[in-house]
Amino acid sequence: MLTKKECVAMLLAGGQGSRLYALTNQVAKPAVEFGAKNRIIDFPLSNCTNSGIDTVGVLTQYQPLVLNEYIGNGQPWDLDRVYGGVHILPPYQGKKKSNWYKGTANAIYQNLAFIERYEPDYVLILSGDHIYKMDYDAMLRAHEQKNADCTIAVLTVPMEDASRFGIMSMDGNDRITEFAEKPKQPKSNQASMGIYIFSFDVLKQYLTDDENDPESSNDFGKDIIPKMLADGKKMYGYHFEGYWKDVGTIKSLWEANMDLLGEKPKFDIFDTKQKIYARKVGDPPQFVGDNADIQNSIIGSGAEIDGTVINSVISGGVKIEKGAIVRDSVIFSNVVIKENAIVEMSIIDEYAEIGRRAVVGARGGENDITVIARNEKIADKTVIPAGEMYDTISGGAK
Amino acid sequence: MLTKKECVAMLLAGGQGSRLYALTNQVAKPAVEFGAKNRIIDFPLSNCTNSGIDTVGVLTQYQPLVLNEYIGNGQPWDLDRVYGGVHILPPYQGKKKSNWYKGTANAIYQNLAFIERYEPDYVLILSGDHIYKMDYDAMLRAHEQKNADCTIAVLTVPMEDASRFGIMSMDGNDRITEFAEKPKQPKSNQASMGIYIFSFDVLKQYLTDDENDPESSNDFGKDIIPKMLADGKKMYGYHFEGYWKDVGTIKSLWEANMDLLGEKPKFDIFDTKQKIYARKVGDPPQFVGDNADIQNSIIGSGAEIDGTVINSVISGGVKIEKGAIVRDSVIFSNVVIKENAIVEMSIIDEYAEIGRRAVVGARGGENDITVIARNEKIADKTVIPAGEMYDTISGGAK
Amino acid sequence: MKAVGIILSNIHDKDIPELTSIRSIASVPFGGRYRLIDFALSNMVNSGITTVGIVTKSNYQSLMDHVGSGKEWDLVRKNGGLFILPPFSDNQDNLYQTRLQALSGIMNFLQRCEQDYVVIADSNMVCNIDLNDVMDKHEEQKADITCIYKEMVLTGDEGYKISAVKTDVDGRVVDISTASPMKDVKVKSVINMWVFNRPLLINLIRETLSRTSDADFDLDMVGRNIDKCKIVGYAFEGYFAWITSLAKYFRHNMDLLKKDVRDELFNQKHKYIYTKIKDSAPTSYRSEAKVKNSFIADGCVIDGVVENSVIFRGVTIGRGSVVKNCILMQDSVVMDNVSLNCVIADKNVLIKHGRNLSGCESLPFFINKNSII
Amino acid sequence: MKAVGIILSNIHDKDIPELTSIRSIASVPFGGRYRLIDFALSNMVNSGITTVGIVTKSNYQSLMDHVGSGKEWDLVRKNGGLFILPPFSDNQDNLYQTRLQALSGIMNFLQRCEQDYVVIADSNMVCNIDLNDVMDKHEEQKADITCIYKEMVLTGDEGYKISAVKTDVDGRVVDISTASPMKDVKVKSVINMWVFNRPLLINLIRETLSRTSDADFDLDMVGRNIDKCKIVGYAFEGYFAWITSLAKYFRHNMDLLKKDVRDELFNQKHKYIYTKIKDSAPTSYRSEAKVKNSFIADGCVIDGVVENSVIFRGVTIGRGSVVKNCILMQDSVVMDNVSLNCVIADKNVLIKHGRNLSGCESLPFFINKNSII
Repeated sequence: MLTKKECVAMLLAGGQGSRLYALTNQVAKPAVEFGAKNRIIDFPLSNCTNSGIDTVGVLTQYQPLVLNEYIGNGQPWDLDRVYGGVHILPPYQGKKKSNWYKGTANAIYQNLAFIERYEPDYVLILSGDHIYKMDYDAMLRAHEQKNADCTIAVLTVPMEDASRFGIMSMDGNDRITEFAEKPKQPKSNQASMGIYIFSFDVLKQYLTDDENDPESSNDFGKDIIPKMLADGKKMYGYHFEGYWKDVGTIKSLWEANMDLLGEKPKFDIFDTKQKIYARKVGDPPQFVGDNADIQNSIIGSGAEIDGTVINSVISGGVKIEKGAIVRDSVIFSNVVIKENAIVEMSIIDEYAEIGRRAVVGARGGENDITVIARNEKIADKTVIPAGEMYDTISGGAK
Repeated sequence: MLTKKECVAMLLAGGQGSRLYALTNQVAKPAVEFGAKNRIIDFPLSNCTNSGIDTVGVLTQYQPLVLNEYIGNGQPWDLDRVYGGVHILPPYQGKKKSNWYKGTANAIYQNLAFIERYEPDYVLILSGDHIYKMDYDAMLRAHEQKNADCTIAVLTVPMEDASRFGIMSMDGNDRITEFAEKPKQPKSNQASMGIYIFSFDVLKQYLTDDENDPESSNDFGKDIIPKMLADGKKMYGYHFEGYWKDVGTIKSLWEANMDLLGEKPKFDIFDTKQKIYARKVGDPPQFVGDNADIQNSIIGSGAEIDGTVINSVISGGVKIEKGAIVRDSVIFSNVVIKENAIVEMSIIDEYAEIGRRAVVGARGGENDITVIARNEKIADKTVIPAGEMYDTISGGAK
Repeated sequence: MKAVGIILSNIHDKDIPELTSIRSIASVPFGGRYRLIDFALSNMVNSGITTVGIVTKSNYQSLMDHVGSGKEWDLVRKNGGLFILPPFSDNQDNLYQTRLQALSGIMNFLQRCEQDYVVIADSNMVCNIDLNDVMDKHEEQKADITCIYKEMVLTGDEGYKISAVKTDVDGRVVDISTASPMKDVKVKSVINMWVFNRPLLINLIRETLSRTSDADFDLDMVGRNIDKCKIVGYAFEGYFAWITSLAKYFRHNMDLLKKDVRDELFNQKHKYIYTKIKDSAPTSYRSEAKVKNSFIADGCVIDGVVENSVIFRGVTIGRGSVVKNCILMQDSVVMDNVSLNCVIADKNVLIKHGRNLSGCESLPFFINKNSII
Repeated sequence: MKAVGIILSNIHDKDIPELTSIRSIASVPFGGRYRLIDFALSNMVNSGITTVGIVTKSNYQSLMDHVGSGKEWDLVRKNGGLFILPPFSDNQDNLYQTRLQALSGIMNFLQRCEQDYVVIADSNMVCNIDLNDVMDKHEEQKADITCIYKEMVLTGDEGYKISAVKTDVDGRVVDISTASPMKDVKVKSVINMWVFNRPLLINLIRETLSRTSDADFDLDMVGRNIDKCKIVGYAFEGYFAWITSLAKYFRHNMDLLKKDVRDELFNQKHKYIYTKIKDSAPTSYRSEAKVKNSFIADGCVIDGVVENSVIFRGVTIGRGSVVKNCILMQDSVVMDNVSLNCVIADKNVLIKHGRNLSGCESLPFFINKNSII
């Protein structure tokens, strides 16, 4: 088992995720809840496990306490390996200098020693804010088969969204011929998913060169990929088909949760072949009371529901009291919604409490999602208007 | 098991340990090897385990890679608990500010959220650079019995050394009446071992006040302890009898290793009641060859000895070839000492190689210990004079 | 670290043949996601016991699958942890029949432990007990043996003999006797949870068995030593369910629909009941779901009516179906337009379109594991 | 994840009664700190096998103590991991006698696995084999079965029947036969390590046992299907020791004093042999120690002469004592002025002052566990 690892995954979990506003004032983005029983980071971690990759470095520097505690020894993802497994990689002080991570490429550069320990042939670079199920092993086999220097996962996006992505042009053999980060005039609708496989020797060389370049912003999309392309390295696209969503905004996070609902959900988390693991302990089954009315919703363990729940995603340990109505909303764990309260088109963060007859949000456009931050208490009969980011504790507003 | 923890231990492992020179150029002090099969941090960690404390925060910020890897999931110390266990606590960026640890007290302050998670009654503060076996539980019971705010472990030191320690005066009931950090004119020979138990509510208050005090150096010995004493808090000494050694210098590290040798060693690591655990995998037994002559030495697993070893401490995986002589020395793991080389009064760091007929160090005073840094290759027939710190790789010299 | 736990996994296998023909009583599913042994095991680890031996005899493959390495109970440990104690090889034809014989088979284990106390528990019961409190009282009173009892009014249909103790004003046990249960009699019933000083237990087992090989634990080992040892009683006041027949299995699952029972068993901080993690998806309520007063585990897909039922993980209930007063175990599938009342379906049962099955509370309709109906 | 490993822990218990009266052959101590099963188990995990079933029958408490949760082999896993497979309860009086019966007892386990291949190994052998290479060749050749064999010259004293294969130019097995060993005959000996396609194995076991209940694995199951299945041979070229008698146990422990044997078994990067961690202190050589050509585990205290010996963990050798050509197992104590030659001391033996014990290589002097001499 102290064997060399064919592939090491490096998960960039460092960003503050400021477009998630109140939800990331106290936790890092990958630690935000998703889909009634997961946190966002469960998706890349479970994908690794399901793809046979058992060595993962998680690069963190922003508000890592909840994330560190959640990842812990990696056991829920079967990543508590004697050799390999999941490692949290914070910034550190060296003999000569001490640096916070400057950019995505610099974060990997600072942890080259970690990677080298496992003598990998390949390094897989992942982000901590995407919801999808993917077999990285198939991508790895494609990389290997084409003897590529770098393989980038590619998704076809609507042309009108293309300018928000890194956009590629490829030849008939999927070799990348052009790459533009967030182009104003996109030449194609083939978007980078921010998932890269590099042959390790090539990556090491480029990261080292990049580090020595004072002009560089030390970013994969802006610096490393364009430089490699300019140098004529063998870079290929790997076409991904299936559900993929960047949940970097309130709207997209809400949408992705809604995508779990319905008879034929856009994203099927009930598929038992590619399980998404989560750290869970001690929750009993959910209890549904005499006054409950639940439709088209998913609910996590330990919840106690005695109110009306429609088109919503309810995490474990949530209490929804008699007469309360929750509609088109996402309720994170351990939230209490008291009698006759109404919650619509909202995301309620962990441990918040909505008082009796309070009204949070309103039916309306998906650009007007209401957010209640972690630990907030909404007093009885309070009205929180649609689109508000309610966050008195860490003091942020929209 | 998701139970509240009576006591959480916080281990200060952050220091660079600059007085260990070449030995800590690439690793943090607690990761330095000791006693043929341990690293320094094994001692406080094993003491915790043997004292029934299963929740330990390790505060690191300097060169933590080797230390992080070594601690890993905590399994060797039975600290891979589902709830609790050992956690590495690096500095991190918060929403408003991002800080490296400023001092020992600030390091704990920044991790109050970690401690609070376990709702402890008491917090045990430990250092990562002391060699000793101690039953913290007995100290905890004393703290509890006296209903103390703070209990400090106390050692009787020779009067002439007293000015190097925090020195206490105590009344007949062991209540501390005076405390002076490294006094020029020590009033007693009762020295603080840098091991504190605090009642958590008191500690929290003092750390918060200390953080708000711009004049403070945020240090336990210099700020927190004197402040508490001035406020008339109930502070008691807890007398420790037994072996204890601060291994913060080359000389003391060498001495502590020598203390393991002899028919009746000053420090008995053979005592199986208080085992000191270590992370070890895959090493076979040691092999002693036809030409070996080993006397008064201890040797770790996987070593291959075909030379002469006298009064020395030899770690696992070390190779000592035919005709080589090692005397009064400490050899860290995976060192190779080639045929007919001579090593005397030296500490050879991990993975170094001593060439054929090379001569390292000389018999002489214990102030002239020779040190060869990690990974160094000493060419055949080279002479490294007594007292030299040989470190070409990270470029340090004495 | 002061006590070692011993759980007897097979003692009551004969009580519910429907459920135990394919598994030990310890691994009988209960309450939507648990197995009976989860209660004894969680009670022990919640009180800081980190060495637990499970005495097995037969049919223990499903038990081993469930407890695995002990990870879910934090019992993967260098020192101590979880031990499955299989029967001895030289005794294959003559497996233990009595509680005492079972314990004598693990004498080596009991001797090698270094803990002061042994906590013994059966695995046919459901409760959330603070064993720390029991041990604290045991220590305070300097007892040799603590007998945990539950004051209960017998119903006369217990269906087995009950040992009852009498205690004096100091709580010391002065009598222990066994009798067939009589209706409406109030007794301090021994609930087969004990704390022993370890060396004493070892001696008592040896001594008792040396006289009679099929000696009774309660009467012969404890009862005959009432004068010689300090035996104190500990009254357990909380919810206690003894799973001793299919009807009781049904009734006590239904107890979980009461908030006070659920809160006591599952919602006490620091005293959770742990079980094997299955990584199921959340439960999905479809547009035709109408669920009332039910206890529902993860990973279910519900598109019908469910009332007063306990639904295990991964159950599917089709559109137009009506499930009332049922216990449906893991991965059972109820297709469309089915009507079920007072049914217990073991794991992985398939109930086809339009079936109408109905039992009653005292005799629930039982469907074997893997059946297709 | 493509293969599941099966280790048979009891098949050879009768071969070395001295060592196996109190343990299975799998848990016989070997080489200073190992147990025999460490080799089969480490070979499997080193080749990426993460689901291993150990088939047990009797006397497996010491084996379970040794492998524990499987942590030392990184086999504590959510998916897969280590499984102890005890005999079935309905079969207590009639435990398996043959390899095929043993495998038929774990049919459920074999069926529930999802891996493509099954790697089967005995536990009475010492080698460090790259099973990945075996599996790669199995795949490349699209084999149904791979038979790992070792070309060896028989000594005539093997003391048991040996199955030998013949292979054609393509490496395909064309014949398998069993015969009593004859001196100086060179054969391709079956070493009881096999790779099977899993569904095929399940069918073959069923089919073979349905005809003859005590059918032979090599001759009946494999031999009779040589034409129907593609069975290829894999020649293992490395060091291979079969521990089949006390004399061989002695001889193969002594093999470890050879550098090439040690290097092959223990010093191959990424192919370590794992064993239970005991947290011993380092070994201490006192002032009168004179040690030559010996293999010495941790935690020993040596103040005498030791030559050509294998010394297990925690052994003490007193001043003035001379230990030559010996195997001293864990925690044995040799007091002062003792002389030992060709002695095998089982665990925890105490040899008192001044004793002089001597065996010879073909008949080592054996001392039972816990003896005081």
